[in-house]
Amino acid sequence: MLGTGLIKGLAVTAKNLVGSYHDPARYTTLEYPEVKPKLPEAYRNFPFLVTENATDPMGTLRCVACQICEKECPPQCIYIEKSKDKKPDAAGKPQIYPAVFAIDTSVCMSCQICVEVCPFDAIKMDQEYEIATTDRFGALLLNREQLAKPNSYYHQIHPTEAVEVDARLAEERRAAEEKAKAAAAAKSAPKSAAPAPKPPAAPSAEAPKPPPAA
Amino acid sequence: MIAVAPTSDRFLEVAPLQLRDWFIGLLPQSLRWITSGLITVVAILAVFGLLFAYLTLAERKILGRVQNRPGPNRTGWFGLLQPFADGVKALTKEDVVPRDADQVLHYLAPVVLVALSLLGFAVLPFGRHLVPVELDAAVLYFFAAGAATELAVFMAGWASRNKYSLLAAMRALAQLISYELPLLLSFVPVVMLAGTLSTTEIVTAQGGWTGGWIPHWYVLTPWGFAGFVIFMIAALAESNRSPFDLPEAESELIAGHLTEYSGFKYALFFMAEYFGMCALSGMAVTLFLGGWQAPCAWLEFIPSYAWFAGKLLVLLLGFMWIRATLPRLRMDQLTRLAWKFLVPLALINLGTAAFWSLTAGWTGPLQLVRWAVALALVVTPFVVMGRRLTAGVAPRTYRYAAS
Amino acid sequence: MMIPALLLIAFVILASAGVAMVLRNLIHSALLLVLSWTGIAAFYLWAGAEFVAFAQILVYAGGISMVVLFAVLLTRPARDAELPVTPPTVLRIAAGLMASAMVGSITVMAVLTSHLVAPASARAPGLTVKDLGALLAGPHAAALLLVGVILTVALLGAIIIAAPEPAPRPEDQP
Amino acid sequence: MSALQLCLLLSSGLFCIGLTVALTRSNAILVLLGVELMLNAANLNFIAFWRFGGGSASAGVVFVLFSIAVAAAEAAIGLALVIAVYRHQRNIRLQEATRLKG
Repeated sequence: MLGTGLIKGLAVTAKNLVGSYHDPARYTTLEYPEVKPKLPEAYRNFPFLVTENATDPMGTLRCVACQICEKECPPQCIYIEKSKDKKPDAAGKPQIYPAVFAIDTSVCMSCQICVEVCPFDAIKMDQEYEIATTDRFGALLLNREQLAKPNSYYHQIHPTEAVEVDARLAEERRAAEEKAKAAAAAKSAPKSAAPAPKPPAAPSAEAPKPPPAA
Repeated sequence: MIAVAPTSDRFLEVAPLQLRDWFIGLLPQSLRWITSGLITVVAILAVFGLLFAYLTLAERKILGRVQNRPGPNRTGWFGLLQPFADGVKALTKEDVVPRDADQVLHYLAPVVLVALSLLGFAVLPFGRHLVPVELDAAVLYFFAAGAATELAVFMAGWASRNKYSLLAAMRALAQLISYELPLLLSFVPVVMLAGTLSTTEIVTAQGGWTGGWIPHWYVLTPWGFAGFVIFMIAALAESNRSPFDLPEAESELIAGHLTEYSGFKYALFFMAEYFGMCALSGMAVTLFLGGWQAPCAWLEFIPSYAWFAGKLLVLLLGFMWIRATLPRLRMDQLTRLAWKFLVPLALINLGTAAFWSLTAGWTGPLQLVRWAVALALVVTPFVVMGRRLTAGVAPRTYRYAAS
Repeated sequence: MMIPALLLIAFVILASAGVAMVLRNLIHSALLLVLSWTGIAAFYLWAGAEFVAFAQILVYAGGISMVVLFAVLLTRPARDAELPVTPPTVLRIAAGLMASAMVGSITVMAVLTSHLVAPASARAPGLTVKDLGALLAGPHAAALLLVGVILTVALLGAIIIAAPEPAPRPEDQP
Repeated sequence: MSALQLCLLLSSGLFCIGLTVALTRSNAILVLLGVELMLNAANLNFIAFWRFGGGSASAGVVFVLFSIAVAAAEAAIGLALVIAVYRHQRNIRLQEATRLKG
């Protein structure tokens, strides 16, 4: 009969109106500045640099300034200058490090290609979304100090992915050590310094897990 | 202002009048007559102005709650200061007038609209003793004043010299012509049964209770209920409210006749929309819901104007509920609904009311026959014509991409 | 009190009607005519014919004005062209003015020279809505029915006249 | 001058305006509006005589009501004709509406 559909519709809205007062499922809006939304784990927007140690961020950057990401970046928003000297990394080996590492977030298109090409798991995607600023040029160009964030933070925002990365890195390190040990045992020659971790299989394992939301 | 002799002299009933009389008594004789009228006007403006302010807030809150969000809640406690913030914003905004606009009409349209939409309040009986103007043909006056409002909408749309505004103006005219008819026809049975066009007498005719519990409101009769529903549908269309807000279709006509208005003139249009809604709801309360009469005998201790206000608010909330639910009609659907459905139903309803009036003397088991016949006269045309209206329109099915 | 009010109302009626008729903008003319019709309703109120006044507003300001405006909008030649008001020829203006001046002078002279018995009482003859209803349904019932028939026929006729012609069927073509 | 005479003068003035318009303008809508004005002038007379005529007959008011109803019918038919004319010759100048054939 004419009108039953109208009444059904009215019932739906009335249920929602009343339900919004007692049923959290019917009142899904968060009052943003006070209540922050819980982001899905797969959420990502801009890259950051992973450091091993929160107390000495500049000393323990995973980045070795190989400049692959700079070359791969489609909008070319990454700028890297290699250091002239070498510093010991987290494992204690001397490495080249980025003297300048800058990302222009106003140009970045959040494609995540830098993350996928990085052979050292040194650059990852962040979840920081409150990046509005009144300074159009300076504040959106992030430098090394602003980009560096500790591994613990990475664990916080992408837990499953970070565990995988850590496990893989530990595995690689162990394999490299074993290889070095074997080489040392085989040759027992003193020429076994700088076993740069270059197992060719490593980057292929980089493909990130499909987002859990799917 | 008041011609009714007080029949009920309880303190709360007469308090507003006594307050006014006390104040007028302080003035010199020559000023009393004009002050008495002015106080009425100021009281109506103040009450309905404030009601307008909080209706906008209530509407936004209700729409928000229906859509799983809280609505305005930042300005003041629970957003209670929001209307005033909006008012300040509207007042301080720049008033932009298009260069090619018809300057005079563009300026006049909102003013005329608000003035016309306020006229209707003059004859509404707000309480037992609270009738601003007693008129013999009050109902006719009310609808004559209401019929002219769409002229202002037309002026706004035409003066803006904007094609969307002009489309809105034409839509507004077509809509008014279409819905004036069911609106007028739907209350003719009330006039027939009450035998008067005066609003106070129509309310008086609905007084009394059966057994102290069931009020004699017209909405509780078969023809009265049908008339009430038709009246409310037509009132929705006349006050340009969703789902009949075609003149102001913000998604197709970029707000239609309001496109070229900004600042306080824009606020005036909104004020007029809410005033029109309040006036029509007040008329519906008067004609069908027993005006200021209490629903039960023992509830009469509550003053009459409180009952009127309560019924008015219920109807206004109904308006908002409908706005939150129903999508906008298409132009052809709008006019088809009016001409092919509401007008014939209203005409048949006239016959039903005539039958009801002729069989007023039936008692005992004949009373049941009377109810059955009247109900059949209301329900059968509704079902038959509803079927014709929706013939060929299958329930819409949706196909989603396979996930 | 009565006479000044009448003069004011007369001024509104005549001024708005007169200005409406010389304006080149058809929409302005129509809106001014609505004002004039409203002034006539005010005259009815002044004379004490409440019901007629409200009926006048309802029919003229609410109904006829809408139809007129609709017709104006539907018959506009182009979007930006001025509304279709072609200047009449001098001869026609002169002839028309002369004719109406003659009619006007005759009526005005008739009014001024006739011995109208104007009653001194300023009291309007009482006519409530109930009386009016009784009159319409009693002595004038036949006329009321006829008016109803006329309105229905007029409505149907208007629809038929204004309805677009159906597309010619191929078998109708020679 | 009595109020009745003023009313009659008002109505004759209105009638003259309507007549002038109906005779001089060539726009069909304006001509129709002129005719409406003349009808209204007649209505004014009915009310004036009802008010000041001294008699108790209420036929004046009833007549005006019928007249308003007929005016509404006239306006509807007239404007339908205007639209029909417009559809044929793409304008509404009355001088050009000389053919009966559609």
